[in-house]
Amino acid sequence: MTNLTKRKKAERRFQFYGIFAVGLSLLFVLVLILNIFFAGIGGFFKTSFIIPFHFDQNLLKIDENSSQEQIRKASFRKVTSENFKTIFSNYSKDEIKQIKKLFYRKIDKEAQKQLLDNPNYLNRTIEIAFTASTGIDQIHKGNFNRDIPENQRKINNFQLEIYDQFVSEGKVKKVFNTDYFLTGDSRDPESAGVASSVMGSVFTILICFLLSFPIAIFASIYLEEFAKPGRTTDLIEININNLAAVPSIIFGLLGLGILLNFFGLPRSTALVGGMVLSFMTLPTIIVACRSSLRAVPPSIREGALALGATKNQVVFHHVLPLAMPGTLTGTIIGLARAVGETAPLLMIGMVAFIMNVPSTPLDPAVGMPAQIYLWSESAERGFIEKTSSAIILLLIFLIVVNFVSVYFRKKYEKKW
Amino acid sequence: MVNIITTKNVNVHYGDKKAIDNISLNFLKNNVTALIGPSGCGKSTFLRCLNRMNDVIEICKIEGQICMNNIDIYSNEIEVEQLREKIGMVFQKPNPFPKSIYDNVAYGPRIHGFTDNKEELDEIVNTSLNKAGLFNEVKDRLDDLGTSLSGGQQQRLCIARAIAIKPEVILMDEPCSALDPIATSIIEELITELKKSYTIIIVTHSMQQAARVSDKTAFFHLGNLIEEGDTSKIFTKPDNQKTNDYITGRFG
Amino acid sequence: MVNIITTKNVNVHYGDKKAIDNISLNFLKNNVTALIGPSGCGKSTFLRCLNRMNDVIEICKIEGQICMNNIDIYSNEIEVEQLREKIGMVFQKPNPFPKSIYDNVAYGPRIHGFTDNKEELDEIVNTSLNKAGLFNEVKDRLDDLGTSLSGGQQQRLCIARAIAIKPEVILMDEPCSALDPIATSIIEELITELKKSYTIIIVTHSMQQAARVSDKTAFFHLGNLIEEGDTSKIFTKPDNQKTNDYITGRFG
Amino acid sequence: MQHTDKNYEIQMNSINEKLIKMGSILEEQFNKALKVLSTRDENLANDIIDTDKQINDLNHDISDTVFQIIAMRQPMADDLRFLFCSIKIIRDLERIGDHLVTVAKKGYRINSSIPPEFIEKLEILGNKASVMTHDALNCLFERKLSQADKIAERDDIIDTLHGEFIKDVLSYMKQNDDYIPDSLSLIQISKGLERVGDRITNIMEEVHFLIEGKYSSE
Amino acid sequence: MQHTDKNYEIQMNSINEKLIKMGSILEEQFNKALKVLSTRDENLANDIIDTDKQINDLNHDISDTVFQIIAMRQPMADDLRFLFCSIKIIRDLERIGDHLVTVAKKGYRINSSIPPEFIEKLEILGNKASVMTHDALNCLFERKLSQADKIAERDDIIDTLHGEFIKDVLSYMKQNDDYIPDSLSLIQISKGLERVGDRITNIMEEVHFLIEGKYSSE
Amino acid sequence: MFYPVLFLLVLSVGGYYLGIKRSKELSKDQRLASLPAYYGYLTFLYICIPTIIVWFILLIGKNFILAQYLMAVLSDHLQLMSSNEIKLFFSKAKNLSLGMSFGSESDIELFASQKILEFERLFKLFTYFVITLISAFSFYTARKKILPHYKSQRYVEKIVNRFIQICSVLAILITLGIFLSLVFETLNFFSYVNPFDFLFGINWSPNKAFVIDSSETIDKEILKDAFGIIPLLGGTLLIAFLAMIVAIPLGLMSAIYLAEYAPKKIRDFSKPVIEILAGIPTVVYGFFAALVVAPKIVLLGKTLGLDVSSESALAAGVVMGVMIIPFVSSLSDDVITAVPQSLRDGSFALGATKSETIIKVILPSALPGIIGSFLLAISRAIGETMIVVMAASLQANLTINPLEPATTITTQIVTALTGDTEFDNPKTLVAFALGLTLFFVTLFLNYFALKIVKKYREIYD
Ligand SMILES: Nc1ncnc2c1ncn2[C@@H]1O[C@H](COP(=O)(O)OP(=O)(O)OP(=O)(O)O)[C@@H](O)[C@H]1O
Ligand SMILES: Nc1ncnc2c1ncn2[C@@H]1O[C@H](COP(=O)(O)OP(=O)(O)OP(=O)(O)O)[C@@H](O)[C@H]1O
Ligand SMILES: [Mg+2]
Ligand SMILES: [Mg+2]
Ligand SMILES: O=P([O-])([O-])[O-]
Repeated sequence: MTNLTKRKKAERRFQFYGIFAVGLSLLFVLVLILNIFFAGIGGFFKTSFIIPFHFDQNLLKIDENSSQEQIRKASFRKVTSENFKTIFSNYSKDEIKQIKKLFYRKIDKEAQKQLLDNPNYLNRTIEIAFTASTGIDQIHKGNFNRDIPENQRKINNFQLEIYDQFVSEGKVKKVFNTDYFLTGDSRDPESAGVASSVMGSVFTILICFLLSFPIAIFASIYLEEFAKPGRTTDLIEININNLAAVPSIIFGLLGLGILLNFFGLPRSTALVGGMVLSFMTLPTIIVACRSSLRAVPPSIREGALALGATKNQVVFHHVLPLAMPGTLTGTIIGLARAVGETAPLLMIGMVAFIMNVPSTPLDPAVGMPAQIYLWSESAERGFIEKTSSAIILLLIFLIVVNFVSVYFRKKYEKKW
Repeated sequence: MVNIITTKNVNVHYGDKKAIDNISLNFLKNNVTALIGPSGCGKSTFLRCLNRMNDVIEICKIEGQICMNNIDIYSNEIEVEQLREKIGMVFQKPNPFPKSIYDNVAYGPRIHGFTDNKEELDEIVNTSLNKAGLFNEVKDRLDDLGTSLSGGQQQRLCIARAIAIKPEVILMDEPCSALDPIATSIIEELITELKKSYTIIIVTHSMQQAARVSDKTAFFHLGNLIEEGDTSKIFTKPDNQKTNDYITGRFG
Repeated sequence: MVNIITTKNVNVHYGDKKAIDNISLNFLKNNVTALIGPSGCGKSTFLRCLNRMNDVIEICKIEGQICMNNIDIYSNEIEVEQLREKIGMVFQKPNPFPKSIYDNVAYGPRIHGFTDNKEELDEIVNTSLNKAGLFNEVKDRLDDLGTSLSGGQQQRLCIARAIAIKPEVILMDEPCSALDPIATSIIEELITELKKSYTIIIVTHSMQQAARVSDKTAFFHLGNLIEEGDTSKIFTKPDNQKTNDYITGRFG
Repeated sequence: MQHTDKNYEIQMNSINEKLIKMGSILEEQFNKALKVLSTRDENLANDIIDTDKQINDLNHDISDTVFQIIAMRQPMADDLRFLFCSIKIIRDLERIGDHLVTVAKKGYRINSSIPPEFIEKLEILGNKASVMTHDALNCLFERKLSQADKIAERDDIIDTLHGEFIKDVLSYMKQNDDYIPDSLSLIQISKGLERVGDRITNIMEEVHFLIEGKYSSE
Repeated sequence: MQHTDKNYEIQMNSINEKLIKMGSILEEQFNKALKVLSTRDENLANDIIDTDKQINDLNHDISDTVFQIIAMRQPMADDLRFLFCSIKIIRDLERIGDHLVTVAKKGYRINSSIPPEFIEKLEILGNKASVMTHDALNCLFERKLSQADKIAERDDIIDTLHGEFIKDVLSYMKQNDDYIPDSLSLIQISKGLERVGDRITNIMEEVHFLIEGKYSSE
Repeated sequence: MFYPVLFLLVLSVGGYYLGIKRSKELSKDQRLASLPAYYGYLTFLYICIPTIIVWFILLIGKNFILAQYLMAVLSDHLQLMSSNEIKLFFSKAKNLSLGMSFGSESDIELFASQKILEFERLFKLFTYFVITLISAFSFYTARKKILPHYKSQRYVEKIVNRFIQICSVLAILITLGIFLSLVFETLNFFSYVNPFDFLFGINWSPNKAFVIDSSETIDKEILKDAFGIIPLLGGTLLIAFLAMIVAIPLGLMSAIYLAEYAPKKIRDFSKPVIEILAGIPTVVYGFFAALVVAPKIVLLGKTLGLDVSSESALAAGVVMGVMIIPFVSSLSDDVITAVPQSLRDGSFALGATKSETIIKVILPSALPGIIGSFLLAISRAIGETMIVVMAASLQANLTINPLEPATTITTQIVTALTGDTEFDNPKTLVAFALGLTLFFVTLFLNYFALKIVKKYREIYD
């Protein structure tokens, strides 16, 4: 009896280890996600100062009849300075300079955009929200401790005073940063957006899917259904297994060595990125497809063969459709991994500073993860938040994809 | 009585392993012939030679002559798909396609291009289901999945599927071994019904089943054909001592 | 004659589905009792209640009283491990552990701490294998994997494994359904041999098998116990019309 | 309930039908045999002898079918009891037929000067045996035991009648030396009819087994 | 070869053994019955009557066992033929026992003044029947057909002997009115022994079936 | 690119329907050797395949033709240039034609870009023309083949089979590509550095090669001591080892718990959630390791009085370990659930407790598979790049102290190739040698892992 008591105790101990392990793993997920979420959620918002802005016709050297083109060519530098001078008329020139630093460096561009959108602002004074500089942004979001000594921070005490004044006047606003989703990269955290990298990722994945999916399916069909055991088949087998094992960075080297240097394909493009990623994804899809094909019981094949179906008919009428759900699940997972892959893209130059949103796969592009990498390497405090926000976007996408694939697997899970 | 399938000196090897040793055995038209014998004696192998299902197995080598209606089925003129249109097969485990009941039955006629006409196809499906004794049970749910049927119904669906391409011969490899006694007895009765229009060759582990359903029985042992003849004779007064010993449960 | 296991008003539900309906059935010591009935009638369910193998299934709810040697096996005092030490089980598909033959048999005695002594363990293993009629076939290769044996030998290994912990009762759920006739007849003979020392309860699909090996037979139908009694009586002159109909092949 | 397997059902039914046929032929034979006793019609006697072949054939036929069914269909429970019963009963029925042949063979040759009361007594005996046979087969087909025990009682009556008849004939023989062969025939006829009673008792035992699964004696 | 299932083998063997036992008891009974004819020993006759019960019991016993085996073991081929044969043969053997009882019952009461040649002739007949029985059972156990056809011939001899014997007794009866009951007994004894011959013929038919799988007549 | 594809598709699909139509007409009189659809497929393939081949040739040849064309048009101007200059000129013209202007182009370059645009237009027209021509011809040929006795099915299937086969051979080509892309540059590298020095050197300071620019001759003596892979290997293994210390116990126990103990609800929730860990891009982990974990570890080390580097191997290792948990747990879970239920039943029926069953029956049965999963996880850790690039040090340091900085092979590959150095510098070329080493190491590990897993699967088959 004591024996049994001891055994029962061991049982409980063992079970506890299990719960502990699962709990810890779940905790990791939670910590990771929460951490990034809290670090990044601010990135979707920006801080703005609301100030009256006068669009002086003369200073801008345009009139009501000027075309958009002319507005675009106009210099807003002067009018901005004038405005600052009027608003902060009781500050010295030097102080105004410092105040100006509270704003985003390209305040004149923002003013220009306002006018482009609303030509009737011309010659009027309008209360306009201008993006605050990243330093103020961080302070306003509470990410930055203003108690540290003045010489260790970019914002000096005078600037803080002005900021506090704005706050007390209710002229500081936290707004949703739609531009974040619409613009490309920028040297300034204030205006950096994910649009170009998202498009880059979309193109990359599209290319990757179009290349890897059909090829993987056909290769799987060949190996599972047609290949006669022999040296070639073994060779193919070994190669596919090896491909699955090759570290992603090696694929990058392949892209660099063969696609760029040998075939002379354009650097930094989604086309090359997609191709490299498709090499990586190929074995994943092949493995998924093959195991789905294998899971189709031979009895189905025999049943069709016995009815006089040819081998091709058996495969395309019965086996492949039955293997499709599993294959798709594998494909989704493979593509999701490809979306998050960075290292190979580093090798083929898809970590570049790209401001323009690419419109074709042949345009220079970065992917989301590469963008994250770039921003994270950036010393600017504001970029940390941008990085985290981009990560949130990427994670949301991946989690959604993950659950879709889980749902898929559940729905089509077949018991024969 | 006409022989519909004749085999002469058939040898089958799996790689180096001989599975069938010089068997000559003929099958009478509109008869049920049962192949019995201990496990691994080559019943399935022999059966699968008859519609060339063994072609799929790489290492399987077949020698000898197998003729259907006096035409060598392994000759070059015969397309294997064409042959299997003439010789249907039903397997041990019911294996309906995971499609609708209708599509299961219609699949054969479709791939063989029996008809383009929806009504004609309906007709074929209905008669086939009817012949397989399944029509009344499923007529209201032809769109349900074939796999949603019970085991016995699935097996009858497989029979209907085989019938739909109007074969002359139906091969059955232990068609009841996955079924319970009730489903088994329904299938057995169906078999005796079907033999009016088809020639049936059935492999079975159960001597009782062979006794119940077949007209002729062939007893295999270690790849050899030990004895064949009228079922009633084989089970009451076999000529060969080995047959007798097997049938009466003297194995060791 | 003593009842070793008694059951009273046993009801089993899987979720909302009733699988066993108020069955009371007793099992005599040193007897072979066969449970027969059509597929899905609850034979396995009932059998697995006897050693609480159904505990694992979450949705399975058991009511009623099941006693072994007059002690309620579902009472709190009984540890399920202890119960299963007394009631061994052999399954439909032979399931040797992928360990050596020796370790397969020694597994039970080891976990229950029967002995620390290598010689005593050897002794237990050898006698168990012997009782299972396997010793002579494997004595020279006790270190081979249990899975390397043939199907019939594997099943006997599983019986030896069950015997090794000296149970009083051995439950068998269709122990021969995965075996060919020859292996089956060896196991059947073993069963009649084993009943000298053990009480055996066997579920079988084959009425013939029940007839051959058992002393008592219980006929289940749709979760109900229709009839139980001496096997020779059940198969020649059952009292209940349903039993008669099932046995004689009147199912419909 | 019918067997799920229709062919099985058909086979089982065919045995039943053949048994019924055997019964009805025997009834005919009884009628004819008793007629022979009174009419001494040689043709009729020959007819009986010819017809007996049918009974023998049916005997073989049923025996074969039972053998086939047991070999091919593994009958159990009531089916098996019925087959087992049949295989035993047909021997009895066939013997009853034989006895009737004896009656016919001996009957038509009996000298007409033999006292008619002997013939009458034989006819009474014969009628009793005939009715018993009929009732026994009814028992079999209807699987009702109610009448079975009465039939055993009736066999006692037949035995007594037979005993008395023998005594009568013996005393007649002693007085009529010339009629010894005829008397012997009378004795053999009576003996035959008495044996029919015994056979029926046998049959009833089998019917008891068929219905109850065990012999009444056990 | 033996059955893989030892219990089955044991059951099958037990039938064989019981048949052998029946045969050896019958042989004894033959000896005793013929002794009764010459010695008119009433005790011996009673002994025969008592022993006959054993035969009846064996009959039932074998019948039961066969029934159980068929129900439980689905015998086939030669096993089934043997069982089928047994079930039919035991009826015949039991009847042979009955006939021997008749011989004994009638035998010890025969008046000693009956001419001894009658007794001698009966003894010859009896011996022939006894040897036939013995040979027939040997045929069964050894499953050899060689002697079977000869046995049928031997039955003819017995029939002829019986026919002659009846004629002799008839003519004796006519001359000796007082001995009519004894003569009748003689006739019945002879008849009984003749019927033994018929039974043996039956048995041989069954043995033929056992060995050949069909009846010789077919 | 898009429109020609669509055009071809329309033509082919049209061919398909025409083929079917034709065969249906024929089938009114007699039974065809194949189903009408196959005559459709036949026509489709007849149109598709030659057209695609020709089109592909055109695409490949396009640049060559363009070059010839420009040469011809601008022969006077180009004659004066060196081949390198011509290359530069062309690429500039090309960029101009794509609308990329750097504001410093000459007239002749503008002229060339005009010519390029002109050529592109012409070439496009030509492409359409060729596609149409070939399609029409192919359709004509295919239609002639549509005869009752012609077994189109066989022919179609043959083509399909061949196509499928080609797809599978691609895997070989990719491997070959990897090998070639690595091996040539590696050989190039070995012309600077002795392979022996590379493989067994214990010093890693590639910057020693930095002083060399292409004009100087290379001093092999300096390089001898600059490219020793041992410290990188050491760092890689150290970090992988740390990762495994985290991942193996957590992953394995999670797998056991989820597969054997967890109620269905918890399992259904936990499994995909833990698998998220594997789905998270490595760059995220890198970010996390560098910005969250590393400072925390430094802080922790400070409070404990330890001197922890801000780029310690520990941070990268632990985070990598977390990332790898699902690799271990998922694979182990798979092999554990692949152990047939019958084995569990067998053990329970003998009175074993659950943990006894797991430890003594299930794990031993699944052991090879589990070890396989470990090996796969290790190879994954060794090949992992982004985490170490972002969180680990660049400084080669042969140590087993996890608190010290360490660098890895992958980090060095990235560093070598993201600089601006030319391809004839050993500092850059070493990336390929490192890549080749990594390739072989992971290959070796995976080969064993797969072999073990495969063998284990055979037990139950
Ligand atoms: N695909 C195969 N490869 C190699 N050997 C095979 C193959 N199929 C069957 N065999 C061998 O051929 C022999 C005959 O096998 P077959 O399946 O025909 O036997 P069977 O009589 O049908 O047995 P069972 O009753 O178990 O189905 C066996 O020894 C078997 O091991
Ligand atoms: N785990 C389970 N969950 C839900 N229902 C179950 C489960 N196991 C069995 N059942 C149901 O309980 C009933 C009895 O099943 P059980 O397995 O006991 O039948 P059985 O007599 O052993 O049948 P078979 O002869 O096919 O093995 C069936 O209707 C079955 O569907
Ligand atoms: Mg088989
Ligand atoms: Mg069950
Ligand atoms: O049939 P028996 O003549 O022996 O009564």
